[in-house]
Amino acid sequence: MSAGNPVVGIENLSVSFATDIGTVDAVRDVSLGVAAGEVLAIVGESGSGKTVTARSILGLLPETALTRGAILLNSKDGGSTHDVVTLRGARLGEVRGRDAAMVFQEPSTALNPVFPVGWQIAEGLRAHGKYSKREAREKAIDVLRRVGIPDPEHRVDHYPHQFSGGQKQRIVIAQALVLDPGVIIADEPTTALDVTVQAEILDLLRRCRDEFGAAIVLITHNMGVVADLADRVAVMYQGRIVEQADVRSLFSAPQEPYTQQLLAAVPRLGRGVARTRERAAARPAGWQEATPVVSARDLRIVYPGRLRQPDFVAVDGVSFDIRPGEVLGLVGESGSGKTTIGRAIAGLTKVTGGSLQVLGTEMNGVREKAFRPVRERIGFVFQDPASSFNPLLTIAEAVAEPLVVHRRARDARAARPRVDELLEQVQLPKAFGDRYPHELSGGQRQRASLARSLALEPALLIADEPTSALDVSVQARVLELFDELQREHGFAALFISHDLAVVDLLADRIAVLYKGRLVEEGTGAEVLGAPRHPYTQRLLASLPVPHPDEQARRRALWEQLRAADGG
Amino acid sequence: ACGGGDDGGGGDSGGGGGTLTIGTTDKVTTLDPAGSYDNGSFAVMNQVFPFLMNTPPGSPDVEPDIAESAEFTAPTQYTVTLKPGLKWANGNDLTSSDVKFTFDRQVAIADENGPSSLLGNLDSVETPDDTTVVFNLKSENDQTFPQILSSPAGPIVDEDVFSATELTPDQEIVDGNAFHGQYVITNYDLNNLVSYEAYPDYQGLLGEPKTAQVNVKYYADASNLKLDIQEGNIDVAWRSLSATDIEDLRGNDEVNVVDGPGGEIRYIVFNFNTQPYGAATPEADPAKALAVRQAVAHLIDREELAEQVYKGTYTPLYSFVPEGLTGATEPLREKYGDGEGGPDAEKAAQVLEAAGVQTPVQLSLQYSNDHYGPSSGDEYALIKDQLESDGLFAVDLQTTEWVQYSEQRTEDVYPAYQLGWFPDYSDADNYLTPFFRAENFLGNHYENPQVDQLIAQQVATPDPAERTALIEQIQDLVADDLSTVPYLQGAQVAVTGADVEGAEDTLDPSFKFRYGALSKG
Amino acid sequence: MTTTTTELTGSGAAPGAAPARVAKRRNGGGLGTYLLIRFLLIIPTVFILVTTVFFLMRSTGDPITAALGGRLTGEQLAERVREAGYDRPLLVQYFEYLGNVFTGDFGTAISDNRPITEMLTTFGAATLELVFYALIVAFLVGIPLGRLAAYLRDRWPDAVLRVFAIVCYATPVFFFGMLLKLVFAVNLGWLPVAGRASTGADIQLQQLDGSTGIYLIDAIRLGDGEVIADVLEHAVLPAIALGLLTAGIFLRLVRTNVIGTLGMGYVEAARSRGVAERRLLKKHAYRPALIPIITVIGLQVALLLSGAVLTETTFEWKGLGFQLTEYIEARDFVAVQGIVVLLAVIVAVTNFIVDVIAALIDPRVRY
Amino acid sequence: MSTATSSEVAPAPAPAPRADRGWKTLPLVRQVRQSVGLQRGMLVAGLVLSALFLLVAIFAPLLAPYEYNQLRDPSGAFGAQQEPSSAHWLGTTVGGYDVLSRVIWGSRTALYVIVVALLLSFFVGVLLGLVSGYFGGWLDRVLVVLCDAVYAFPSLLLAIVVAIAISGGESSLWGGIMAAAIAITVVFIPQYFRVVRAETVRIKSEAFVESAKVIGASHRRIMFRHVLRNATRTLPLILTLNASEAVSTLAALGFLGFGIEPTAAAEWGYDLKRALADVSSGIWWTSVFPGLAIVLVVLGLTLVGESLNDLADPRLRTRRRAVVTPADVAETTVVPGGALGAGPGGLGGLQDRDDGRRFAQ
Ligand SMILES: Nc1ncnc2c1ncn2[C@@H]1O[C@H](COP(=O)(O)OP(=O)(O)OP(=O)(O)O)[C@@H](O)[C@H]1O
Ligand SMILES: Nc1ncnc2c1ncn2[C@@H]1O[C@H](COP(=O)(O)OP(=O)(O)OP(=O)(O)O)[C@@H](O)[C@H]1O
Ligand SMILES: [Mg+2]
Ligand SMILES: [Mg+2]
Repeated sequence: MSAGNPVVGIENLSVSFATDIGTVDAVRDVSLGVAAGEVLAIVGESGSGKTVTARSILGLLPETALTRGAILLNSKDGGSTHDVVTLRGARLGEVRGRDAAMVFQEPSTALNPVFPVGWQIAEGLRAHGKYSKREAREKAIDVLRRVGIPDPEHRVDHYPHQFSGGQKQRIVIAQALVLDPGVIIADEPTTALDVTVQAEILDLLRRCRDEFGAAIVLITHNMGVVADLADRVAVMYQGRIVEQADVRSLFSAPQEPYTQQLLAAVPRLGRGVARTRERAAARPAGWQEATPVVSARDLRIVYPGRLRQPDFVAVDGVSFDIRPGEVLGLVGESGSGKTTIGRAIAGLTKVTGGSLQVLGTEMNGVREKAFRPVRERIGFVFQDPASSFNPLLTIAEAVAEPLVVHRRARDARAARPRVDELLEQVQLPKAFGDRYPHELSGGQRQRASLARSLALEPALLIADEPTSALDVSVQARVLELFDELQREHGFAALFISHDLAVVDLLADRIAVLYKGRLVEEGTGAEVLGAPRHPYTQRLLASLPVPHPDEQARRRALWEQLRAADGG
Repeated sequence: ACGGGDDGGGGDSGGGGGTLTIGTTDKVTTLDPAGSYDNGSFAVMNQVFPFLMNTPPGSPDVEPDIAESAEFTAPTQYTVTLKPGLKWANGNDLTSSDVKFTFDRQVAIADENGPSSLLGNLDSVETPDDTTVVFNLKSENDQTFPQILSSPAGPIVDEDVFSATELTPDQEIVDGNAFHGQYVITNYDLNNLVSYEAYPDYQGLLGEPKTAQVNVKYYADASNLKLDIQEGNIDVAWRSLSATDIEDLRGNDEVNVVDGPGGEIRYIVFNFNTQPYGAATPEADPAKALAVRQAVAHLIDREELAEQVYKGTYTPLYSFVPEGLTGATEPLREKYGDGEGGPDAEKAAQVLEAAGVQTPVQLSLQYSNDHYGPSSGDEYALIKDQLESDGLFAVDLQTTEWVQYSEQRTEDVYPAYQLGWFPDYSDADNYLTPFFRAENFLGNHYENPQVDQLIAQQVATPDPAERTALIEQIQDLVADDLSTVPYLQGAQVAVTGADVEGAEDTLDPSFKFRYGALSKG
Repeated sequence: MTTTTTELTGSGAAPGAAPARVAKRRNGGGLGTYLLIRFLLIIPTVFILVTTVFFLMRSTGDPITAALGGRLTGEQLAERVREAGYDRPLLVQYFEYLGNVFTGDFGTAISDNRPITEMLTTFGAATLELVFYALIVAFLVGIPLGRLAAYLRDRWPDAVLRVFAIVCYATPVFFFGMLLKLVFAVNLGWLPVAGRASTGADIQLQQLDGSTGIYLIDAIRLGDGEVIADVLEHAVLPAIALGLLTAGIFLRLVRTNVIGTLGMGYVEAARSRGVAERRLLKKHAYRPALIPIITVIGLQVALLLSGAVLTETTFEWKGLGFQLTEYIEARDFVAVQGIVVLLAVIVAVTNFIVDVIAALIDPRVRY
Repeated sequence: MSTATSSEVAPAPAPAPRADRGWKTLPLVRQVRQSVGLQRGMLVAGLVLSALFLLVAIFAPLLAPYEYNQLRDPSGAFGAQQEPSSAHWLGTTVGGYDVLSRVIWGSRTALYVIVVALLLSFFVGVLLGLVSGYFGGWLDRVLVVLCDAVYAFPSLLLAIVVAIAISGGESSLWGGIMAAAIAITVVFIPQYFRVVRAETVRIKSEAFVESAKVIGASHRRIMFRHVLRNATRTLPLILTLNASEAVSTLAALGFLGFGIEPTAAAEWGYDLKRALADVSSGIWWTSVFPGLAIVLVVLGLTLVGESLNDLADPRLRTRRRAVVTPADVAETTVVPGGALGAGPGGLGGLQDRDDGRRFAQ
């Protein structure tokens, strides 16, 4: 624990919510302290109470919340102490922003779309003191410059939609910084951003501490981010803090079984190499020559522009093959065209150029009628398990759909034995078949989704970020299951993810997509071990790894790369 | 015109200095006599245009207005001599040429909203000199022709202002000051506000108006009119106040309710082909058909209709020619019901039984819900009730929009149906020819050669007494046949402020409301 | 009267509606393109309405029979129908009408021979004046109360205000108008019963050179204080009747949208920086809520005109709506058709203008 | 108590869409239970008024002392405009009918019109919206422009025009009801169309529809099995709001003279029109009661509709406050107007979240 006096002291905080289904205890008896200039990370799975804890520091809970305990906020100069829990109205307003400021997860919703950013920054100032219009503007320009917005004199009058996602997050941080708060509470500040942008925001947060002297409460479930930035870590589970330790000891010697489990579940780069080798060895001779299940040549997919807008080329001249039984991992940042390729293979998006052979059918110009029989042999797992099920059908009915559609069964009832079998395969209790999707957890739903996609014993499975909506621990189990099923059924697969570590874990080969072009392709060892394309290099370098020392090294490397880029 | 505010604010009750404000629910179609054939427009024309013939207050019969004399100079020649030196308000001379122009253009324009159909008997107009007009007629001795000259077809217009071939816009007429009547129009806002000023050079039958300035405000909603007269915002309320309002105002000391006879009648038409036992029905039997009509005539309680539905704003009608017109009798009063105007179910039952008609008689009765005012529904609900209450009839009451109604009634769709009539001029013939001649506008297949012949005869009978006798005889005959069953006659009701006089002078069977008769004390 | 509640459903969706449109616009290129396309959209809208109205109205028969059927014999009638060309095939008549409409000729009323386009100037001004007064009432009542309700959300004043809003549009204008007249004009005698001005003032206004038809403007030009007062007195009750109807909708609209934006991340973010609640409401939540509010208010024009028909009828406010009911009563379907189409054009154009305003207010579109 | 007990259990199961928890999950019951405080008060008030309306409409023959077109009883004619008395509790109308009976029977007419109008517009609108939204293309574009045009049109005027077109025939009871109902239908179809189409377009891009497509399900199967039922969830609230609108449109039509004749049925708008003239003569009972009936029914239905709307919209829904024991009061944090949106970790189940998306951004 660092020496400085605590800027935040949370004592025996409990928060419960009144809901339709009774009282929910979100936070139970939490005590925490944050020292000046310290970065405290709060980690834990979804729903463990991280956000609620963070929000209660600013008294930002809804009326349905009942808060007990004490939250003592010290002003930065140490001049005053307030118990936020008892503060009301204007007094609460005084503390907010001045003693503690918040950075939100979604920069696009945290900015008011109809006011210029400079005005929004000035609003915070105005709430805490007298500033003339000019002074406020100067301060806004100044802080914008310091968070790295180029040309701030000019940009200060722009509206949020005129900035990129990363820039918006910088502006949100600037809004917090301009008040010079004792502590900045950042609730998953990078989750909505690409890895490469994430690295820059993390860098900025570090500067917040170093240059502005603000303590930071960082909420995240990305262990890499924790390793990158945090001094101390608190692990939450079911509303309680189960472990608190400084970052090195936590990663090297986790005490609690839950923490150990959590760390173990985090996918790490390089783990897949051995597995890939083993699988490659197990392949029969002549496998290389087998007709590919999917074969793309100069694939080009264009989204037509509307109203005299130019067309948008989402995928541009991409060529690759997926052979029977092979898993191809597809990575790339948001908007690079991963999903588009997956959808094109499944016949959901029209191919506009080049050639795409799927199970022997040319997709360029294919007719739905001609493709329908092929669909029987393709499975698809969607990213969001919550929305990929019709909320009005039971799991069993949903899993039976492919069987009924392809006349393997007369109706959902008749398909039930096969459905039960499938559920068993994905390790779900049979009884879950009678539940509705919303009565399952995310992980369970994704299992059911796997079951559905396997119902017809497909030769090809397309998985579009099947785990990105899941907690690490849940993700680990779903990935494991995927691997198992793939071995068992031997289907070929296109595995899409933005997480290199996840792809590495499963894929035989990895393809890196950048702005619609395939920039690199090869085995995990080739792509991750010796990236050739600068984008892959940058991507790798910006990926924080869940190990503080290792991450410190990588950060140095990243800074080098960036300096080189800049120069 | 900034000198306003004579008695400021909202309560400008007509203002002093001989100004009278009249409110009405009438509507003006257009000022041009060739383009309108309705009460609202005619009411304006009566104040501002000259007529060759006109009705003096208190009488239904016509006398020369701006003419010195008017008479048949030959069986098909009607000659009118104008008074000399007549001038339009704009200074133009009013001569026989204007008269010829007027009638020629009526016929030439023949606007669908216009009254040109009234001039069917007019062959040509000649003007031997500036003050003499000769109308050449098609049929001989047409006794209705003088009446027609006082009808909506009769207002004389200024040939220098009006167009010969098409309707002249109101504003042009007003701007051209093409008036010659008791009044001229000084301000004209269609269906909102019209201001009149006495015309000093008017030398006609009606004389000098009693009030120099008159404003007429147009209302769409009778209840607003009622509220304004009640609040004293206007001096006279004229036409179409609801029965309820009038009854309420009768009890109000600050206003006078003045009644006069009205020319509007309501009647049930029987289609001789399709009514029960009609000629085109399977069980056709003229005797039974007549019995059904008679039973209806016996059963209708006109008193109740007039009182309950119309609160006395309509009065019971026992004839085909309404009360007040020369020649009107009440044959239906004696012939049907209890002989005193009331219904008689007993007699109705007897008639039916005597003719061997099975009761209850299935009668389809049709009315229009949108043409004869909002009370038609109540009116016919009550008639249905009256016919049914003694078990003699089972009435299938139906209503139809006017558009369809007016088509279907002549297509023999309705066995019995509602109609109303407002006269074109106040002559008994206007209640006979259109209805009971062989080819009539009812198209109900009623034919009685004797009646047909008598009607033709009376039109051409110059001697008034002789003619009246004929008219009485016709009414008696039709009352036996019951081609229609008339039951209500509209009353003219004006409501005036307590200090307004003269309304009773103009509520006469001419059905012309003359502002000049009113004065404010 | 009739669109009332569905607009409200619409208002629920409204906060979404505007951004969705914005997104479309941004794909669609610059503001100019958007406005052009938006403007061109008026044409099919009007075209569809003209067509619908034409065929609906004509499905009953020809207007001449409608207006004059009772007075003429079958032959005379047929003659006149033939003269007016109503016996030709419907499609021929339709194309002729279409052609006329697009050259700005909406026909001529049968019952009083007035060109419909002329009514736009004579009665349009009155309707405009009434709508203007009503909007003032609606804005003065609806918007502050809506904000208040949002601010006091879920407390009793909010409930009272919401019930008030619902009662405002649950009460038929004609019923409400009647009650107003009864109380203020008859029982208390404070205000005139109906009409746009009393006789004396009316005459003065009419004789004013180049009168605009908008009485307030004319009265001011006349410079007579009493006339101005008289005109305003006459406007009070109709403005309240129509205004409150609309105010109820505005209230609800503002409340919903402000509550919606109050829950948005950026308001929360501003709150987290210590911005006072009042300011959050007044600035941070209100401004963004304004865009959907304006868009939906644009749709209210249609409702407002429906309401105006009933209000004008109740108060004898001689505007387009009043005239419309008059012609309906006279079964003058040429005039009805003309006015309805005219109103449709007005609505289409107003909606366009409102959309342009909304687009101009929204910085996402402006830049 | 469902706060994650294990990481694989859903955080807060929302109530199931089907009645697998018995009567408590029936549509309106569920909402009543869901609502709290004033919101519940308003919903319940609306439900009571609406139920009253329904009951009166259904049992009109039992409740009404006379027929709607009865002018006399054995003791003679009622007489017109009689003041309220023991024989006629609410007096008689200008036409000589019993006001109370007409008000009661009027509810039945209103109900008929509501039912017919809603059925017609519901089926046509939903079907068109579904097909149009699902298939898109030029038909969709045409329909959208068409419906937008009709939607932007003053609905009363449209209803008038349609009423003119339809009522050309005889206005018997059903003729009149159909005329009014169809007039209202024409106005409503675009509303259902818009809502269902928007929903369909949204749902069409939902993963579960795509997954059905990937499976190879036919368009019909996707449309009816997957899209339709999900697209119609907001319709109950539109239905109630439209029901109230139908009542006011019917009244307005009646007021303008497109009503149903008094001998065919009792209709409030018509009665009100006829009673307007009475008011200025101090006869208040003929107008006040039908007027009140309209106001109360519209009020009741609107209250229900708006409450449903608010409950379906997470931004507008009031939630139960934390259970506060007296000792806790001092410690409660209340942020005026503060609300955590139902974010991913929030309490909203899938259902609420979807609605949230629809109503929010
Ligand atoms: N407004 C609310 N009403 C009711 N329950 C709530 C509310 N907000 C949060 N909760 C509940 O409190 C618990 C903790 O939620 P919290 O948002 O703090 O989790 P988290 O750790 O931030 O999760 P995530 O990683 O998904 O953001 C959850 O069970 C959640 O359902
Ligand atoms: N229907 C569409 N119409 C137009 N453009 C689209 C459409 N779908 C996607 N795009 C664009 O195509 C590009 C590629 O999209 P895609 O969804 O394939 O990206 P992705 O790599 O899957 O991204 P993410 O990681 O965010 O899922 C993006 O810029 C996106 O905006
Ligand atoms: Mg969280
Ligand atoms: Mg994607």
